[in-house]
Amino acid sequence: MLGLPSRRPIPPPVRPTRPEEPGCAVIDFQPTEEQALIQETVRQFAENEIRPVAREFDESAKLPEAVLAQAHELGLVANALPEALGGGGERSAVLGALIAEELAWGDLAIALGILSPGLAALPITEFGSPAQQAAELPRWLDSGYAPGALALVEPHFGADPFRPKSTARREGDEYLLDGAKCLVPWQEGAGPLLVFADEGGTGQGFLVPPGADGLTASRSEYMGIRAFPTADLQLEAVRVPASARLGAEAGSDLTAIVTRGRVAIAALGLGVARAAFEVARDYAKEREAFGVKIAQKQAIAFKLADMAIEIDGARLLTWEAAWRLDQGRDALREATLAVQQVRKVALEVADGAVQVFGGHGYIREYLPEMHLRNARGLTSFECLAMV
Amino acid sequence: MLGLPSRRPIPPPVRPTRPEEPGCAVIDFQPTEEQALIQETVRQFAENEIRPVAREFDESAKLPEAVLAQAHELGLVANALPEALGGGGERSAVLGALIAEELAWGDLAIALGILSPGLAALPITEFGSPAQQAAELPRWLDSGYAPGALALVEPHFGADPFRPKSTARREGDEYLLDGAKCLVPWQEGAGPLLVFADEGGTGQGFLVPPGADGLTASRSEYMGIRAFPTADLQLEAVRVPASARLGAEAGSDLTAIVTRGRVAIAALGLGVARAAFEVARDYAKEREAFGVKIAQKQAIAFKLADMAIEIDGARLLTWEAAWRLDQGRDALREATLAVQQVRKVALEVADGAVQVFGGHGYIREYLPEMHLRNARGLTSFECLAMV
Amino acid sequence: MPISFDLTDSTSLARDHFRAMARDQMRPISRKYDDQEHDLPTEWVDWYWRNGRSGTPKGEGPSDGFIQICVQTEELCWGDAGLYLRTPFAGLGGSAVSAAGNKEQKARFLSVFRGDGNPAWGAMAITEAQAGSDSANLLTTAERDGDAYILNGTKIFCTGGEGASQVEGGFVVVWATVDKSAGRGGIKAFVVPAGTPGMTLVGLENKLGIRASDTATLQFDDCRVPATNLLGSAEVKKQKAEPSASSGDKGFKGAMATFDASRPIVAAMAVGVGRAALDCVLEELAGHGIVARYDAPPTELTAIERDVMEMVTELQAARLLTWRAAAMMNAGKPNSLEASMAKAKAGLAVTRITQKAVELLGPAGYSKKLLVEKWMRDAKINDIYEGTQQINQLIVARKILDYPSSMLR
Amino acid sequence: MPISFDLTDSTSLARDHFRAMARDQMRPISRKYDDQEHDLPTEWVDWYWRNGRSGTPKGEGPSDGFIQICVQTEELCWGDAGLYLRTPFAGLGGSAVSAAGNKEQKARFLSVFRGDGNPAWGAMAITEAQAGSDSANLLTTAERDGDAYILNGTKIFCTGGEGASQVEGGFVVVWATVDKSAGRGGIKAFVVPAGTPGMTLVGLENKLGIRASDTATLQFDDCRVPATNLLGSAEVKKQKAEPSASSGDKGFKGAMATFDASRPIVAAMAVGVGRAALDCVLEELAGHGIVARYDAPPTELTAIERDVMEMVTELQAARLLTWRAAAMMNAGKPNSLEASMAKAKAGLAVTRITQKAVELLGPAGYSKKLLVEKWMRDAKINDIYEGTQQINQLIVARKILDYPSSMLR
Repeated sequence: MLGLPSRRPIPPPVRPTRPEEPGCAVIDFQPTEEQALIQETVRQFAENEIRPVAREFDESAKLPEAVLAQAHELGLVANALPEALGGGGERSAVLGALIAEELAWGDLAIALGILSPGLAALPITEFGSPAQQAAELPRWLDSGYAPGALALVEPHFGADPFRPKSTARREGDEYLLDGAKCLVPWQEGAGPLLVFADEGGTGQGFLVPPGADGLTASRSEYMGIRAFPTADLQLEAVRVPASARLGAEAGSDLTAIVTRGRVAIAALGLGVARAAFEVARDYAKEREAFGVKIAQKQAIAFKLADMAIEIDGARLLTWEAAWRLDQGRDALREATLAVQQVRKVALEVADGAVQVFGGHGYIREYLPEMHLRNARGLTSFECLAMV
Repeated sequence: MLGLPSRRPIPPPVRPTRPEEPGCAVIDFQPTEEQALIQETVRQFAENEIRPVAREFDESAKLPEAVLAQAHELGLVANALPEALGGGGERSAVLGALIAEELAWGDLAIALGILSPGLAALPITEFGSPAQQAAELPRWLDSGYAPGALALVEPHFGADPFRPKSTARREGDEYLLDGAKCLVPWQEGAGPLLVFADEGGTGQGFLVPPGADGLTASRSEYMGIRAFPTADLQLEAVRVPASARLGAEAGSDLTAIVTRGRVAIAALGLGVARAAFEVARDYAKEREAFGVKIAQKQAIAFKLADMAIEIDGARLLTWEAAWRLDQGRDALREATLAVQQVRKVALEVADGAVQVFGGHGYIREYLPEMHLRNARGLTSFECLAMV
Repeated sequence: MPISFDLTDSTSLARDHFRAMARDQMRPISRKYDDQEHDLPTEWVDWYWRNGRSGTPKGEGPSDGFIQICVQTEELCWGDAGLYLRTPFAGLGGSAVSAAGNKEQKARFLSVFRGDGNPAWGAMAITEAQAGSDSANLLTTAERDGDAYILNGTKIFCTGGEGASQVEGGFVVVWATVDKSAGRGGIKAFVVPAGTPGMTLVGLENKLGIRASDTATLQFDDCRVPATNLLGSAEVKKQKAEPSASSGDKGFKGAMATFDASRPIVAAMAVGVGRAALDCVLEELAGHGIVARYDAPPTELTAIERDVMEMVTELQAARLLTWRAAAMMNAGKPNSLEASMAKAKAGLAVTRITQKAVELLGPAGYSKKLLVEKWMRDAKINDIYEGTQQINQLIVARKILDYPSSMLR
Repeated sequence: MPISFDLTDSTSLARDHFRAMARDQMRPISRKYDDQEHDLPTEWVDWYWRNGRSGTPKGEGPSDGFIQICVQTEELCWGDAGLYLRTPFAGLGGSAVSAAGNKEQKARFLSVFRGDGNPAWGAMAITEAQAGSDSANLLTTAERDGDAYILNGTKIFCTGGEGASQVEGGFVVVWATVDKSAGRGGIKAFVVPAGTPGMTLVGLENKLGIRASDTATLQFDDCRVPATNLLGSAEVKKQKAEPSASSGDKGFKGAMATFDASRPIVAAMAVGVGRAALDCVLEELAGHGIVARYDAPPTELTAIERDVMEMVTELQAARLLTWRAAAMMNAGKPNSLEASMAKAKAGLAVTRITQKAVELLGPAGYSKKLLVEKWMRDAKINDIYEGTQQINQLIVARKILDYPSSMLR
């Protein structure tokens, strides 16, 4: 088990001491030693455990349970949950971004599977009432992997994460939920789904049991990210108690959740882009044409250079957004710009990797076609709050 | 004088016999023999007369009168004016596009000077009442060059050619014009300006004498297209007789004028792009670095290939829009797409030419920097109705 | 002829004909044969062989020639590019026979495609594992042995290779060297009929897209074909000649001439796939009241409108470049430059258009409920085969710079 | 140190200080010295020499080192990149002396810039007409003659070359070969003080932008400098070593190390120009109530909003890559890769940003009434000097591929 003795071995990230005062820290772009250790651990996990099975589970369109269980042992999600309940009590968006990139460098779909507990657990940690935290969080602190699910994305054209069309209507001690969702992570053993719906003009989250009356789910297939199972949901007059509202009376802040989701997608996208870049670079150094390695051709070499530059630029934007979250500052702007840039870069890099591979880029014996399919999915998978 | 005996020697373009029936002609992308002859004549004129003075007049920011006079002898504009008044009676947007590209290949600013008579003459030809045609058009059929001016572009942010903010208000037998215009061609000896203003929700043209009371003009300087003098206009309660309305009671169709303007700008832009491409190609074949011609470097060679492809693609889009105009079909969509594409391509090609030249691209001893300044102006110079 | 953009009467009718065929015969089974990779799409193959081969309506007036072929190809690939490539026809192998074969060879190999027998396929086998686009550097050998040649080597990425090698009546045009020391001059094309002993179907690729199409690896072990199956001259020219469509040599140059003819068609295929995706986006947007305004005030134009305008522009530029290359073939002019321009532009344009279409349609675009995600996967092949984007840029660059391949690689 | 994006207290204060300087001292004369090309901008030169060289406020806490230099540079180039380059300071020549000179040389050549005399300039002369970025292939020679070197050759594109060669106290660092047969190993740097006989100002370029800056052609005819003006070792290493910042050789490698230090600064210059244009656009848009909405519904986002978001993103990516390269210098880490990444990204990003800014502002943006058109012209130099876009791509490519220059040219 990766040389790590137990779960939650991860040391707490260093928090800046004066988070709201500019000028307190020297600009630096290096993870701390502790972060670098975790990053390296996750990278090795991605290389040794995720990569060997990534293609197989893309073809079979399911998650590798053994890998999820191993990942759970690393405590990647649990470390961010409250200490009082047995979690690590240390939530850092920067560290989350580092972890997400490494996992997605292994494989995007499996990374989503590994991090999916955070989809519900992290919003509950941030906004849940004490009762909700006590009731729901322990499942993710148990000895085994437990999935989590967030129903945020809606299937209609022009869907807007800030303004869900699904509705929540208060009726006495209950809420009635109506609407449709898609791309809802859907695995056996999931606890309540965290469903976002419009309640009088703002989006609020509701904890809905997967078996609730009026809730129907159907598996949906996508071009990429195939190993990560998701469902389309229909909600027709689904009743939940008023206490199921995330944050109970206080409610929750959808903008904060979307912001974190964008940082998470950005970080995951960096992993896809870096993986595609590396595979293209290595192939270009091996493959010969016209008597030289194709990497010696300017058209290929410059393309690789551009990939490297754009990936690094996008990573710094992502880290900046994550750092702002850790500082407690508003980060919607930075997160939005970062995720837009990463989506663009990841798609271009993956597409470029296919080009570098030429005919081999088009066949499923090699990785670039999978990177391309996965990279394109970063746009559809809006808002997965995983950091 | 170019071997052409007199003005208006240009044979009439071949008009399709069944303009409104699809299926009557075979798709072809070759000018007719007559068109090709004119095209070649204009190209030689551009090479021999325009190019040698282009840099000098860019620096001095005025038009070369001798060249304008020579161009007038070619009858490029007069050919499109009504036969009854002594014109050629043959207006063809395709031929206009061919001519505009060649002239702008010589130099964009001088091309605008040469074609500027068309700015007023062509709308009057198309929409002018018999009285307006008889009164105004002869000036452009005279033995000497006479400028023309169109006041269409407005200086405010987000200006919309279809919805002028300048206004025309009927008062008895007169119109009162108010507003501001910019990029109005401004040469000595211009006849009435054709000023577009909003009259009860539609844009209408008005023939305004340059010396009208309430009209003030100030010369404005731009980054490029410097040899072509333009003015900012202020109109404050400028009074013109009701008969000065273009098309008199019938009025005119601003959409048609803007559409033709977009085709003209597209064609001019192609000339700029082609000139920049050729100068970059030739330099790349001459200049050595690291022991080979820089054109032998894939990074340069592929850039040149992309330029050539994009220019040809944009030219076909432009010709399609022009051809639709000649067929009497609606062409706003095609003209808009063509001009947008040409603007993008011309800027990229000119910028690429600067890159190919490296340090030499940045100095005014070489042409690319002028192409770059001129290409950027294609966006500002909206709607010059010259085809 | 003057500049004109109207299809002829005949081509307009043909367009409608093939559009209906694409809509009614191909689209309904698109998803099925994307899922069932490697299965023969019998509905389409049988229908096309019985009904699709004839009956193209003829209109009044002149013919558009190669433009009509481009238009038909666009329509069928608007239907389904994978099924199009699996259509029982002579394919690139047929183009090679047409371009480089003699009269007897044309009759012998192509008549089956006009006959009443069972469906048949033709294919071309050039690419080898060690030489992607470096087609002068082939390892497959053809050794003269009496009145026959003996082929040895392995070909990959052979589009249509399963049908052409396995089903009676079909054939594979195999490029091999008769004299490695002669470089390009030693490369010749041989027609290997389906079922010839020594030709083995080694495998089929699992692909990103065009999954209904069979991309084969073919192995040749002492595969013996009559010398009369050699296309073009047997003579080996030692000088390193540049490939040219106008040359009389039908060996390597013949292959290149085949590309000059086939690249506009491949570009038309790309345009078809791109248009499928664009049509889907336009329809969806129209359903929500969104139509690109070409007279929109600059500050009000939406990002989606601009995306759509760019997609429309790129597609039309690709189409017009394709038609220009075809029109030059009609006029009998050399069109290597224009064909490669069209191919390079179309491959890139539709890659972008289809990728954008998936994005614009949100989760639905990414899902298998629509075909847009399939078109994105299908489209990408156009940036790769028949010369990658980069190879076509290289060809264009050489032409515009007037450089031989020795000066620019 | 942890990942952090906050400026130190000192750097924040410095930023405000230089921003005010840029706004108050540079902006008012921007247009004047763009129009009056080749005139010395005396207002700025004198003001800077008297007031600008000292008095940068110091804050509490740690120093940002090179990041502060990048921030200051960004602010001044936000003011005016041409005037910035005309500022009386030691410039690239000074960087070369700092990087490759010994203690005595530093004292001898750099003290004037801290003194109370008249304004002085330093410059670097590398480029020659026949060799743009091919800096290993110089023709300028330095011949040893007793305790002196005799320089012969012509240098072009020497930024700041007029002031450095003509005004007392200044100097030009000239790159010349002492042994052509030794390739890069034979290239050495020599400090030529202003007014040295044999150094002639042949001409000044008329440029697209940064017109306040003097780009000189300098000719060296038997120009004699003491051997003690050679920077670094006189020893000629024959092997073709790769340039590296970490190497002890201060000849050609020293020049390259200078670039590693100067490229982040040049990138910061670019960011300053780009931000000037972006600020202008944002201000104009805000005046019309247009502010980019980061939570806009996807179908309502306007094309302008997306343009602005892209500009903001590209500029910030360029800035962060620049700061990263600077932070690595602070940490004493080799940063050739990161410096070239920053330079390549910043040059391209601000070229696009400023070009887009002109477009978004319509005729006003294109006119000389605003400075945006000037910034577009100024910005383009960043894609060209200190290594073009292409040269920096080449350096990045070699690093990521781990190729020596012999394998990738």
